[in-house]
Amino acid sequence: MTDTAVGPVRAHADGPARADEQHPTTRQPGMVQLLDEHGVRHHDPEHDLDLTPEELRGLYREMVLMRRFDSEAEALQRKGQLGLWAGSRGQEASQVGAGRAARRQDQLFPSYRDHGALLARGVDPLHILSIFRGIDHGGWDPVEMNVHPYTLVIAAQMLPAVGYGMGVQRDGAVGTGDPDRDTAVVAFFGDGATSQGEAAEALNWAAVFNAPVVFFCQNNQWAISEPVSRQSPVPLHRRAEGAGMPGVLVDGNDVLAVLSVVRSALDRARAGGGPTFVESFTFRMGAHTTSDDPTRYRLAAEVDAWREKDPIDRLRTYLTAEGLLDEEFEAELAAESEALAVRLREGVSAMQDPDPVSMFEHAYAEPHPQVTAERDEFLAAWEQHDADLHAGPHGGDA
Amino acid sequence: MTDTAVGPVRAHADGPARADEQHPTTRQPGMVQLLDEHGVRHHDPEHDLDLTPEELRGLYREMVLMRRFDSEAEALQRKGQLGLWAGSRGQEASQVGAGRAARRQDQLFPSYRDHGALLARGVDPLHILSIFRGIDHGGWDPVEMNVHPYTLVIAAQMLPAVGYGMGVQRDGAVGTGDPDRDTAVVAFFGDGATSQGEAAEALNWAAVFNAPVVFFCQNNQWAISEPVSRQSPVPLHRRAEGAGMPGVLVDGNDVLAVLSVVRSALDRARAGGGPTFVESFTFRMGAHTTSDDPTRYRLAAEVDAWREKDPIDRLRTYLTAEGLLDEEFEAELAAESEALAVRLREGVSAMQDPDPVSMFEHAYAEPHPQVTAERDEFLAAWEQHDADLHAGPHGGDA
Amino acid sequence: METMAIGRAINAGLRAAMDRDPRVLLMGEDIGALGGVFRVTDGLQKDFGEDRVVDTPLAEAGIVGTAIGMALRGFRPVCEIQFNGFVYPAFNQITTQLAKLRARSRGRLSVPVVLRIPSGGGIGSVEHHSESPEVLFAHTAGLRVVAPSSPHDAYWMIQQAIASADPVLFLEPERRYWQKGEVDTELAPGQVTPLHKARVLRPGTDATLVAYGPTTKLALDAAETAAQEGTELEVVDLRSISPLDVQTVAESVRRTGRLVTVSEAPTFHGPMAELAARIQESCFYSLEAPVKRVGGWHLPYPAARVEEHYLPSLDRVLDAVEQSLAA
Amino acid sequence: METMAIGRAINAGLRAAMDRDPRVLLMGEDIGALGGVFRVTDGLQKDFGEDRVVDTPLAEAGIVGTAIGMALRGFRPVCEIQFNGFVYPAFNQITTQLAKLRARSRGRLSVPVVLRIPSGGGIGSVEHHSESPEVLFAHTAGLRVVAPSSPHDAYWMIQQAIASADPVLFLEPERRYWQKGEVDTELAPGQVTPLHKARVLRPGTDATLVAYGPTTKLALDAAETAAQEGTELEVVDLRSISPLDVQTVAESVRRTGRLVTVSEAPTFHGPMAELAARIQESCFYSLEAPVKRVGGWHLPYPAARVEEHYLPSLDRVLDAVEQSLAA
Ligand SMILES: Cc1ncc(C[n+]2csc(CCOP(=O)(O)OP(=O)(O)O)c2C)c(N)n1
Ligand SMILES: Cc1ncc(C[n+]2csc(CCOP(=O)(O)OP(=O)(O)O)c2C)c(N)n1
Ligand SMILES: [Mg+2]
Ligand SMILES: [Mg+2]
Repeated sequence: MTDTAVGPVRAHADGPARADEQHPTTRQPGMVQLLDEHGVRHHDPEHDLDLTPEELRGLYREMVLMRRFDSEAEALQRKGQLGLWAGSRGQEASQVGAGRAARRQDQLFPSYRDHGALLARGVDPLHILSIFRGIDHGGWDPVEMNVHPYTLVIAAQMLPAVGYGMGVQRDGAVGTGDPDRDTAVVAFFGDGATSQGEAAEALNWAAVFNAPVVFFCQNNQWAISEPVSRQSPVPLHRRAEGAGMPGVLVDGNDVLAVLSVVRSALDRARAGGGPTFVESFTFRMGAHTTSDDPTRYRLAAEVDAWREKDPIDRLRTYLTAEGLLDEEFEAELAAESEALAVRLREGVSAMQDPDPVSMFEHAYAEPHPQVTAERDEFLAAWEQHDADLHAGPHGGDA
Repeated sequence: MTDTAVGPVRAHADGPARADEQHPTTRQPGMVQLLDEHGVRHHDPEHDLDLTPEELRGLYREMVLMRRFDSEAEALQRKGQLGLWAGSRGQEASQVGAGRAARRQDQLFPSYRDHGALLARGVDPLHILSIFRGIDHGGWDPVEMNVHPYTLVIAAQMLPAVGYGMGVQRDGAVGTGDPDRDTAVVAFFGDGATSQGEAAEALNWAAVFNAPVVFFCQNNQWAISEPVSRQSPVPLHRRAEGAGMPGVLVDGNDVLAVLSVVRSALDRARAGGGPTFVESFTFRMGAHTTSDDPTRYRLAAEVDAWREKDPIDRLRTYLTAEGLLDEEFEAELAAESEALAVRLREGVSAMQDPDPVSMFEHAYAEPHPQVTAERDEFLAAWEQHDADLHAGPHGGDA
Repeated sequence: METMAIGRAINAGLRAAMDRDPRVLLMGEDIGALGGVFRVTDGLQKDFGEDRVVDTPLAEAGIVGTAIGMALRGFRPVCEIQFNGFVYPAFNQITTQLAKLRARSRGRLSVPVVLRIPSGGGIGSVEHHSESPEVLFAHTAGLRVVAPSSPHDAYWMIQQAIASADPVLFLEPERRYWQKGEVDTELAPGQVTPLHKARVLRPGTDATLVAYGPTTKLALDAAETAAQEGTELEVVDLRSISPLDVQTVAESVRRTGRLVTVSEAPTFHGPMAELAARIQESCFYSLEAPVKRVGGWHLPYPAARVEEHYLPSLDRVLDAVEQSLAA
Repeated sequence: METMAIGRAINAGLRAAMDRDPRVLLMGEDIGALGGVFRVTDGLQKDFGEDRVVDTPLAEAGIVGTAIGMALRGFRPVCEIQFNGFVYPAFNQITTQLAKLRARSRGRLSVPVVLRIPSGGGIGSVEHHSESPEVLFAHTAGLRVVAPSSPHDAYWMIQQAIASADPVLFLEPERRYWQKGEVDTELAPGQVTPLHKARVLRPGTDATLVAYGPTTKLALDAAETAAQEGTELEVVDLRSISPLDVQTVAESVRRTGRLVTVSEAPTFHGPMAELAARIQESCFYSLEAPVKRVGGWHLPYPAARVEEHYLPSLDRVLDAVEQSLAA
């Protein structure tokens, strides 16, 4: 794969050479990159993609809104409106790129931090926040949206993702050539997840059955406090070799590269070409969650270095240099961000706690006498203590 | 790695070229082989090894005895003296080679078919047969013999093997240069086992912690009724790449090659060089166990083709051609085999069923009141029904 | 009416379900050409093809995990776990995904997966082949756990399990696979006993014996023996561990005043503990003796040559009955 | 006497054990620099080094499996499972290897591994962080299962668990990590309550309340409230789920005639079923009311905003006591 700044793409004022010396980690041999951290566009015949100005601005807009969503959620957590927040700052290019690459019929199996991919699919952001408020485990309809519920058990969504793909095969929805029928699956997971035995089984099953699955690994360098070196002595995309499928390393802070790589992998899967492993090399800029304290285990310098590679900044630089962003667009986007923030704040504070008795509704599809009995017991006590509230002796919890 | 029939090693009368046409599967590119199926010795500077006539005869003897052990056990099962037998015919070179490669202090974690490795270590064969008679789960002392109990849960011995290696590291018994102190671990497993998530975890942990472990995978082409193609689309030794350790493919019917490859891998591990994955390419000549019926799922032709590659035959051919086997040796070995068979038959029929109450002894090291109470209940009933046997109304099981 | 062994009846039930619904498929190790180690899927791959009878890689988490995914895509996978002791690699998928997906999605997702597990001992096997782990699943909300004890039930219950919108653990009594009995394959849906209903197999007045799966025959044998000594035991086949049909058992106990339970599963923290706890509550004033439980000991299942001393025996059951009657 | 929170007391107990025995080591995710998500291992890697406080890859089977191997080599590993809901990937190693190696080797192998698991809910967490899976382990022969409820017990019981030659599941009450209390760190070995002995925390005459781990405080609160209404409840802290100290509970029940149990673990097929089954047997003639159980519902643990309705509450405990007294 070649990788040079040529053709219609202007060399950036700073010049890539000098920049590479400053930030040696960005460019890796074999890493697909179309837009470097200085906003310089690079050509790669194998992975290049042609986007209209509209599409480029669309990606930019989505990343900006995703970041605003994230910071607003973090603020809501700080104000006690959410119980917890798993931030996605720094991973905008990865998530928006992968989310945009998927077609509407492609089934997404996200982890718990893949907000950008869900927003790209059109999931209502409030349906994500309800999880972190403790209302439910995801407000969206997984069938309608083709988005599986967030999975918190590390790697546990991967085998179901493969099975879904095996189902797609049995439905004859692979390799027909009909772009609206052929269907693929994206399994989202992190660097830490690659250590789980189930992750290895998922890769193997997909390879054995040639299932239409793209394994999208966001290597954000950390699994809570553990650096990726604790998960693997070799680059993660090399796991693909052992499993017998192509492995691609992509600059996860470059939305163009991610979009291109994931799109190709999905096309291949839909055409019946089988699974691909994509390692999206990125960084978790914030804490693991709002419960985490990263000062205990990582240096500010590392975060600072990655700030230089910010996915949004580089796209803005590029679009600006190309004359594709104007003040009007920026102003509109700022207003849209504000509106989103207001909607999130209002939406969250308007959220109703679920009716307690609803917890009894969905454990089983068909009646389970013990659950029914417990529900009746619960309801009786509930009514009783509603009455007691006015006259009764005890109330409240321990 | 070069691979030519040259130097002090005579070309076999049949000539390797013609033979290779007949049996194209034996020689694989990248497969270490020192003795081909026609008994022709090949040179391989990287893997060659110098054995004395005594040592060569010793390997031959051990393989012959191992095969006799196996066929005797099978016969004992047929006669109802054993409940089950997991045969090892065809895998003599793999197991004797790996077993001989290990030093006495190296810890073996066998699966359930690795009889040859145990015999090479000096485990009493009757201590293996007691498992299949239903007496115990292995009669040998795992601490004294440095041989873990047979593990029947596929791949479940692999993580403990790695942990043992991590313990060895913490004991400072790696890389000291003292050949009697430095210690490695051999984890034995099959082709089917590579599909288990735990197998992948074991490889990864060993790589991450640089543990002194040799992963010895006997690819005998079948996991019960499933061919290895159902476990993996790529050759098994390539799993090593994904895990970040060297992977070696060796002719598992060539005891010299196995001995050489495993010995080097163990030396490397003991020296602190970390883990190695060895795929020993062999064949399960018999049924999976005596409960199995391979005619349901594989063709006789496949078995016949592999019979041509028999590990014992080829060594006999070579030794004979080299003038290293004489009639006296063969006669002694035949007598030794007979004596072994007699010892096995007598030993098995002399085996005492365990005292039933002994099952209560070892669930816990320290008293567990519920177990104690159950033991007392059992003993009381036992004594009661002993008495009833003479006078009582009911007895026997359902 | 046809006479079949239990293993054969499950095979016939699977075939009927596959004939009826093209989205039913089977997954497992060695279930294709071999027909499974107990031959329960014998002939099905030949007739339904490799896409519907899938020989899988050797990975139980993989089997259950991908079955979940197939169910999400609208299939109804029936997984064979080769032996009871090999279900544990799949535990994470069963517990955190299979059992919970409906609740996690507030009813929007259905995962109608059936896990068939040959269960219990008594066939002289090596380790890990003779265990009775049912309570681990019965305690896990979202799962159903059933255990047929006769060919007729085996034939129908496997079809009911497949038809259920909930995931079902289907425990097959290993040592009874070859036990023969009459199967009425012609019943209309309404005539089949509901999946989770216990069944009184033998009426009696002196004490109630409750069993399921492999111990049901033992309970019947015990009742027969006791009858010869003039004691009339009522035998209830529980058939389901989750949910529990406490009502049927309680009605019996209210009549007999005494309850003895029999399971191969270890007694300690085992499935009959729940039944005992519920019966002592619902029949507090009818019980004339404490509930007695006969089950496996709190030990790893022992070597084959000792298993007869581990498993509930006729002696142990009759002893417990005697103690109950004497109380 | 020192005042400590439960989390801190476990930290101190681990430190004491590591000081005493160089073969004690800790393994788990994020237990090093971070000190664990609950900070229970805070500072230990700094003081004992990376070889004895091992940040592991993200794989629970790996943690338990390699811990078994280290134990076979003579170490005493203490593993942290980050949260209760994440123990399941390790289930195969726990059930088929850890629990059985002693029996399989007829006593020749010892695997003195401790698994620390933050357990139970009540801290407003997202899914999988609030479960009480103890019965799954208690039913598994070869394992011991204990649950401290106070800083003093936490400090000593973790050391006893580490000293035990058997594998021990050590359940830490998540919502009580910050609960403070007095710890007497100066006791001589013989003065420490044996690991598996239940303890009467409050004497009473009208009924016995049994709890463990996180519900012990709830039981004490209930007894306090009941006392204001003139009802004297005896509170027993079980401390151990396997083995069960049935004797201590039975002695209490023989005095009070009534038993109410309280656990966060779901009632159905849960740990208190065994206690109820044993007490109805051993106290058949002393019980004046059926044993009542208060526990989690048979549902996947619900979303945080509903968990207070899932967990046993003071109201539910007092209701059960009232019912028991009225029977
Ligand atoms: C099976 C399991 N074990 C442990 C955890 C606790 N845990 C939550 S997130 C996390 C780190 C995950 O790291 P990674 O896969 O890199 O994803 P990231 O958080 O970086 O997006 C851990 C250990 C879990 N959720 N599931
Ligand atoms: C976890 C687990 N699942 C299933 C089985 C049943 N089983 C026993 S042996 C076997 C095949 C093993 O194949 P392989 O690893 O190639 O070893 P081989 O028997 O060929 O030596 C299977 C599926 C088992 N023992 N353990
Ligand atoms: Mg990460
Ligand atoms: Mg094999």
